[in-house]
Amino acid sequence: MTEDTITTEDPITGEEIEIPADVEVGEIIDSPITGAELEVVSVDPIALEEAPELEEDWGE
Amino acid sequence: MTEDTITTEDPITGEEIEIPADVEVGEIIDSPITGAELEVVSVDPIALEEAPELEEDWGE
Amino acid sequence: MTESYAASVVGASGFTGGELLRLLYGHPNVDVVQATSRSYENKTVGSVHPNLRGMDLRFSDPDDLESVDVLFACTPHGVSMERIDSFREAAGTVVDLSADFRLDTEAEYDEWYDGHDRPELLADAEYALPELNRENLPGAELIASGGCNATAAILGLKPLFDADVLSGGERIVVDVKVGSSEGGAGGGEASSHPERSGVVRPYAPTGHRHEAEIEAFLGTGVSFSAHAVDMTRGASATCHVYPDDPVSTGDLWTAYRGSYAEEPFVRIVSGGSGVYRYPEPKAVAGSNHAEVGFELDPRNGRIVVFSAIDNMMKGSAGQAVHAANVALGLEETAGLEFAGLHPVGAP
Amino acid sequence: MTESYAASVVGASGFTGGELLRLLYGHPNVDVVQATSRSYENKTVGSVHPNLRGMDLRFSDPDDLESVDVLFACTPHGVSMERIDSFREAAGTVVDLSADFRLDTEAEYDEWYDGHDRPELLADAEYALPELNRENLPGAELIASGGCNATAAILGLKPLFDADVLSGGERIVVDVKVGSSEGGAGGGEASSHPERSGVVRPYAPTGHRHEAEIEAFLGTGVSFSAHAVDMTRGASATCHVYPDDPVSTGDLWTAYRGSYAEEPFVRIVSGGSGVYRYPEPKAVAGSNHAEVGFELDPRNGRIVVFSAIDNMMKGSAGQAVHAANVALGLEETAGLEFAGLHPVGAP
Amino acid sequence: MTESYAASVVGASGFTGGELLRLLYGHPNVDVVQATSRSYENKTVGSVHPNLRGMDLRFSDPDDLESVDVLFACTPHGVSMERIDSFREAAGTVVDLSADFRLDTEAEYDEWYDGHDRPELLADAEYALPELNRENLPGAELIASGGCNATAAILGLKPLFDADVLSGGERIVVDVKVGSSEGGAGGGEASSHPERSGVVRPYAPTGHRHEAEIEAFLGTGVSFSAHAVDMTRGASATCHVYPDDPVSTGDLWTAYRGSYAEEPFVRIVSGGSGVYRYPEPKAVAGSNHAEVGFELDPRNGRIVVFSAIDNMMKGSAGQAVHAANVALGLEETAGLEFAGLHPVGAP
Amino acid sequence: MTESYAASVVGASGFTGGELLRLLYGHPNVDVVQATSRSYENKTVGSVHPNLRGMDLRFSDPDDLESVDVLFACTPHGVSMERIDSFREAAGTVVDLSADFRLDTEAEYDEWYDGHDRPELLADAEYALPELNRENLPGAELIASGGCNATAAILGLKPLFDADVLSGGERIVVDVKVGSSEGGAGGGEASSHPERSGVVRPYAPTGHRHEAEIEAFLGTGVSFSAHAVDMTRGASATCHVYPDDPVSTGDLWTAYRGSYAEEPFVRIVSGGSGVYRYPEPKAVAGSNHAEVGFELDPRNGRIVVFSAIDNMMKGSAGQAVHAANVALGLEETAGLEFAGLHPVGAP
Ligand SMILES: NC(=O)c1ccc[n+]([C@@H]2O[C@H](COP(=O)([O-])OP(=O)(O)OC[C@H]3O[C@@H](n4cnc5c(N)ncnc54)[C@H](OP(=O)(O)O)[C@@H]3O)[C@@H](O)[C@H]2O)c1
Ligand SMILES: NC(=O)c1ccc[n+]([C@@H]2O[C@H](COP(=O)([O-])OP(=O)(O)OC[C@H]3O[C@@H](n4cnc5c(N)ncnc54)[C@H](OP(=O)(O)O)[C@@H]3O)[C@@H](O)[C@H]2O)c1
Ligand SMILES: NC(=O)c1ccc[n+]([C@@H]2O[C@H](COP(=O)([O-])OP(=O)(O)OC[C@H]3O[C@@H](n4cnc5c(N)ncnc54)[C@H](OP(=O)(O)O)[C@@H]3O)[C@@H](O)[C@H]2O)c1
Ligand SMILES: NC(=O)c1ccc[n+]([C@@H]2O[C@H](COP(=O)([O-])OP(=O)(O)OC[C@H]3O[C@@H](n4cnc5c(N)ncnc54)[C@H](OP(=O)(O)O)[C@@H]3O)[C@@H](O)[C@H]2O)c1
Ligand SMILES: [Zn+2]
Ligand SMILES: [Zn+2]
Repeated sequence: MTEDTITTEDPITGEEIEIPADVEVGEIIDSPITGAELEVVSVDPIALEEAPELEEDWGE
Repeated sequence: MTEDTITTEDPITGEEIEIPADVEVGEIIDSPITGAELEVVSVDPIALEEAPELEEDWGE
Repeated sequence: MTESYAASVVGASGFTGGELLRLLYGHPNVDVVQATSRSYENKTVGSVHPNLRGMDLRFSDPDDLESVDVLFACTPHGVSMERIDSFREAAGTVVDLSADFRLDTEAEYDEWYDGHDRPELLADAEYALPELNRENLPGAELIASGGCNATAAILGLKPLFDADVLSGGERIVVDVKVGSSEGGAGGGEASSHPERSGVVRPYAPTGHRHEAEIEAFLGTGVSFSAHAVDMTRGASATCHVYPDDPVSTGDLWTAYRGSYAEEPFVRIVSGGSGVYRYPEPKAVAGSNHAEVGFELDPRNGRIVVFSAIDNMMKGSAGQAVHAANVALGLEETAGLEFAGLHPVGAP
Repeated sequence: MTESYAASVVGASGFTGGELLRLLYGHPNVDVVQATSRSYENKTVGSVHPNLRGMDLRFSDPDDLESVDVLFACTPHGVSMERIDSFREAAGTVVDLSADFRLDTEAEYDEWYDGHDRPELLADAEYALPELNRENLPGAELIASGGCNATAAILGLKPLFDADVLSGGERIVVDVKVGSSEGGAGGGEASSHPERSGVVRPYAPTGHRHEAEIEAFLGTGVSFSAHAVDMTRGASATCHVYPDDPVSTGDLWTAYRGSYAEEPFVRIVSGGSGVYRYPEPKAVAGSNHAEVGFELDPRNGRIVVFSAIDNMMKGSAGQAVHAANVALGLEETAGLEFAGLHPVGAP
Repeated sequence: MTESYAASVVGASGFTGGELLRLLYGHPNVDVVQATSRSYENKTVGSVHPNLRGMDLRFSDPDDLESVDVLFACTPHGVSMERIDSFREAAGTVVDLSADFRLDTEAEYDEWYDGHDRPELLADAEYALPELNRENLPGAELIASGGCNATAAILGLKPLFDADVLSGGERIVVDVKVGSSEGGAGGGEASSHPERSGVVRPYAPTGHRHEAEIEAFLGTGVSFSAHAVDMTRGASATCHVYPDDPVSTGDLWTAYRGSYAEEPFVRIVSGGSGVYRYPEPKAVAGSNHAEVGFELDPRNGRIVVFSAIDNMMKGSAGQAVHAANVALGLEETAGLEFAGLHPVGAP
Repeated sequence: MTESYAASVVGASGFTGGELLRLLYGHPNVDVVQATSRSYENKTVGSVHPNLRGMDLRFSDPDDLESVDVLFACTPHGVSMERIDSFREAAGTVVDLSADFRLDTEAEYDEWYDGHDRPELLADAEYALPELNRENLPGAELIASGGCNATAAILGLKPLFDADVLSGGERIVVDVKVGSSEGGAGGGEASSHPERSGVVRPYAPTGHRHEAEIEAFLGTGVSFSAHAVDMTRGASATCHVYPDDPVSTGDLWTAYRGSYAEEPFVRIVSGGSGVYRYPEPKAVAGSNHAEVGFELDPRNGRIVVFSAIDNMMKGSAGQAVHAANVALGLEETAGLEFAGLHPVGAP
């Protein structure tokens, strides 16, 4: 794949992950390890935080 | 219903139950309370015992 | 004061027999006094039909029939013709759910089935479907409840004959989709859950015996094919017909309203809005209603007719109770008021 | 002469609202005079609920409530607390199906929900489940119908507390399997047929709000996890409990018979023969019955408790009608006589 | 040494797009370099398609197409005609799964769809179905993958035209049963699990656009009606045809063997023994095979033709890969070897 | 040059046998030379397994075994111990899918089964699950493939023991949901489509034999209960565990990554976004993958562990091929590359 990626730390597992280089602050991506939604909190240097989980709402 | 029934004791709950009057020794009927299979062990007086449970065999 | 009729169900451990028990148990004018099964003799009916655990009744031997007012025979084809004398001795009104007394002549049984033991009785029997034969049911002593697929097809097509949109010479394709309860409680490998679930499986693609029944009551041959699909209850017939003369949607509404506006158990469902625009078996599951509807296809000169029933109800046990109600002079809808469910999955 | 009560259903285009319409339509002592929906105003109720095509009623605006005897609120959590004054103005008896009035204290709503607008009313409300609270229902003016999963769990476990097999300190695992109608008529991508069919899908695996309700009524915390499975109707709870002192199967029968022998809508199903040996949701589909049962596991010192209901019935609309019957002094089972179906597929 | 082609999938978050990703991911001669989605940009493909969690690829913007050898467009009807120039700029071979380039003339698009933006390209496009058009695919630059229902019907009927059993003037009824994935990943209320499960639901009962496609390739009009049934994958067509001259079962075997004996992806299933005697969608689920079969109905002068495919495979993504294999000169079956499953429920 | 091994499948007309045929047929290093069945001798394998209609092989008599490199026994419990000498004579590597050689000691067979005919061989057998026993498989001559439910439970719980979150004394509830193919191709009334579809049916609620297997390999007893649900393929285990010391979500990720990061067939699925947030059987249907995941429940001091497999694959035939690959020194994933399907209904 030709698209540029950068390497950063997964906030949950602490492992190295690759994410697209063109992400912007505030964007939500998913971790390739945990699948969790991560918010891009800064880009230079790149930093990610767990995004608040979207509730499934399956009634009661 | 016109069919004859007799009253006897349910071997599991100890409650009174009605069963057909024409049952024979060795016959298996089900308890109207627990649904369990009961074997007719004597008829005069009538007496019932829990029948050994038939295994469901759903493989593994 | 309410009249009350004593009833027996022969073959009560089977699917239609269990449905009859349920209906009669809730019927305001009927008391079930006997339910037969050879395999489950002396067991409670609830041990086989879990919805009837509250019913205080045990299966008994079909060879010892009690004397009742009405007897419903829910046995496989061939059994009723064999046992018919004992049935009629036991009850003044016999409703047979099998195919044994549906056709009019011995010749038809020779052609479509393996002959008939008691052909002389065929003339006595009345076809149960009230929408077709209501006037002959009061007082009838031997009633032959219709086949489920035939019932679906007949109800869908009848208005087109009533209104002379069709006259009998046209080619009619009847493409039917049915649930697994049509096969009864027996069921071999093809009916096992792993093999049967998720299917669209052609069965009896040609030469289906219900062609005989449809022909007998509509007066026209049909090209019938059935497919098993993934539901337990339900039969849905799509009929593709090509009238000689063009008709309009208005004509079709007039035809269907003409045949069914007064019928308590037939709903015309054709177009409209929302999710349920045409007849669907799941919209009538558990109920005695039939839904029928149509769509015009001017490009192809075709009318597509849809018809949906619950095979356990309008297609067998419900139809039988409906006919018995008419035969005995009861309220037609007695014991058949259940409206069906929404939502419901794959009933 | 039969008394007759006028009733409204608010949120009648939803799943529980539709079920209420069906039940009340067939109820001998109730006339439905209003069914509200904002989205379907002026459409027939049959356009949404195909089983109610025969019902001559159109949806109307929930802001214009008619004066009735009893009002059923079938709206999402939060709506009832907002609209409660107009509900109570319209009707002397209000039965709310949402979670808004189930818990006793504002603190619980703060912990488990996002707070409560009208905490002062919590003390007025009675929990609907007659098996738990029958004595407080006659004359009740505000009734909170239970949650479906909570109802299943409570009915399964209650006899163990009644009979002191459990005392409240034990660890209890409640593993629940539910159908898709639990989510209501809305439904996003996760509820679409391709994604939702065939699942065994954990949802709300921890922290489910029904833990609060179970704790409130059984006086014990539980470890609750729910799984979506491939049915539309039904909730089944398997509870794994470890009593401090050993019990026998006989003790368990005594406990369950003690709690439920006289209950019209609870069946004990535990062992026995045939295909249906333990509680199953499909055995009660469409009916107001709960099935409860148990099995002893001596090797592990465990009791496994099974409980099955139709979430649309015992788990919501049926429970609501049952409670209203008790509140209004009617026959408890009025309108709730339907026995369920056999066979039935995946209702 | 193996050649390797770079590929893009546009519309990769949808159902056919996901299937293409799966097929290309396992394809020995293809590398997927881009998968587009506007809604899921920058998310992993596994976040939408759980079976592809192992694939290291994120969705990207369809407005930034990379240069590749082959591009698959899996977008709704109308999008490809809009984006076609950017597709062809990005790739020497474009395979479009939508209806945009299937028909030959602008007139047909005016009649059946809402016109066409780029009618001049219609002449360039080749229909993908190799069984119909293999000889024109090598080197093709714009390939239009067939509609799923049309594919099923065409494959079933083609041998009858090849062998002159039919000549084009006959009336043909095509009664189709389809799974819920045909509707794509969007899906509104009618596709929600509670409403969609268990259905036999007529949709597009007349005037279905696939009639145009069938007519274009078989040279005959057909009377087409589709029914939604309870499966996710699968399309099954039952065709009822009445040849002018009588044929024998032997003639039919000769016809079908003549058309398909050498085809790697068509199996003739007609009669035989066991549970699976006619074509069934579940027997081909997940595979690129089509099953076709027939039964003779001498009484009615009818041939019943059955045809079953997986709409995600032979009906779309599999057909597209098959055509691309032929276009690029690869092994026809490359990437399409999966045999399907047994047992399998309602795939 | 690729090595090629000759293989036999004994019990090839059954469900796991058919799955093995499919896998070996597509395996790059294996040639199937024999498939036995007593009931279908001399019939083509495609007559039973419709997905294998393309395979040129007929069933033969299990009493005439050919000499091969590897033999897979897919027979019911008890048969392998009887036939084991002929199996080992026929093949240097025997993989048995039954329970006959899973446990270590005669005492365990006496306790959980009805004893063992050839207890002296138990010490020779290696448990197949590579995630548990990879190091002992190379060169193994008798391999016992794991039970499907046991495999699901073991894979879910193992990381907690590896990482000392659990030490063996804790109470563990294992609540399992399984599809109908677990019962094999036989199937009586309880497995018929009308009775089996739509169920949440407790079976073997206590005393399930897989408790023995789990205990043997995890070193801890578990409280196991299984429920039949409406799918054909799939087993899903939800384990409720209460560690003595508190753990964090991060600890759990470390534990699971530690055990499985390098495993080709285990995916950790825990939270995340979209529709598929936890392990689901339908996400792995047809594939050899296991999904495992977890959720922390601080309120109850509980970890909920989810594990999902296809019982026909990771739970039997896939595991068997995986183990054979390791035993024979082949690529571990050879023949097991299929990724699974999306969307897929109720496979
Ligand atoms: N299923 C449908 O949708 C449907 C629709 C329309 C009409 N029908 C017709 O209704 C009839 C019953 O169908 P079903 O589906 O209910 O079948 P089923 O489930 O197989 O039940 C058949 C019943 O007949 C009893 N039986 C069988 N042989 C008998 C004999 N020789 N003497 C006395 N009892 C016998 C069986 O019980 P024991 O063996 O224990 O005595 C069982 O209770 C059939 O004629 C069928 O064609 C069925
Ligand atoms: N489904 C179950 O199994 C179940 C079980 C127990 C309890 N419950 C509870 O019962 C209630 C209803 O559940 P459901 O499944 O029937 O939900 P549903 O299918 O989503 O129906 C909700 C109904 O409320 C109406 N509504 C929504 N917002 C409203 C508002 N602000 N004002 C007035 N009407 C509004 C909707 O119609 P319009 O938008 O057209 O007005 C619709 O008719 C919920 O509180 C649920 O938690 C459900
Ligand atoms: N489903 C079948 O069985 C089947 C069979 C044969 C042919 N087809 C045809 O195949 C095509 C795709 O069907 P499907 O079932 O896969 O549909 P789908 O699941 O709805 O997927 C459509 C895809 O197109 C993307 N998309 C939508 N509008 C777009 C636009 N304006 N520009 C770029 N991308 C756009 C969507 O993603 P974003 O919105 O995130 O970009 C999505 O990925 C349709 O033309 C359909 O008729 C489908
Ligand atoms: N199904 C699962 O999910 C699963 C999972 C893990 C392990 N297993 C185990 O795998 C084994 C096979 O299970 P299955 O589900 O495939 O069963 P199945 O579908 O019932 O197949 C059993 C096969 O064994 C043959 N067979 C039976 N008795 C035999 C005998 N005495 N000698 C030779 N062949 C005999 C049968 O064919 P003929 O009668 O025609 O010879 C049939 O081919 C069982 O031990 C089961 O516990 C199954
Ligand atoms: Zn389904
Ligand atoms: Zn099903």
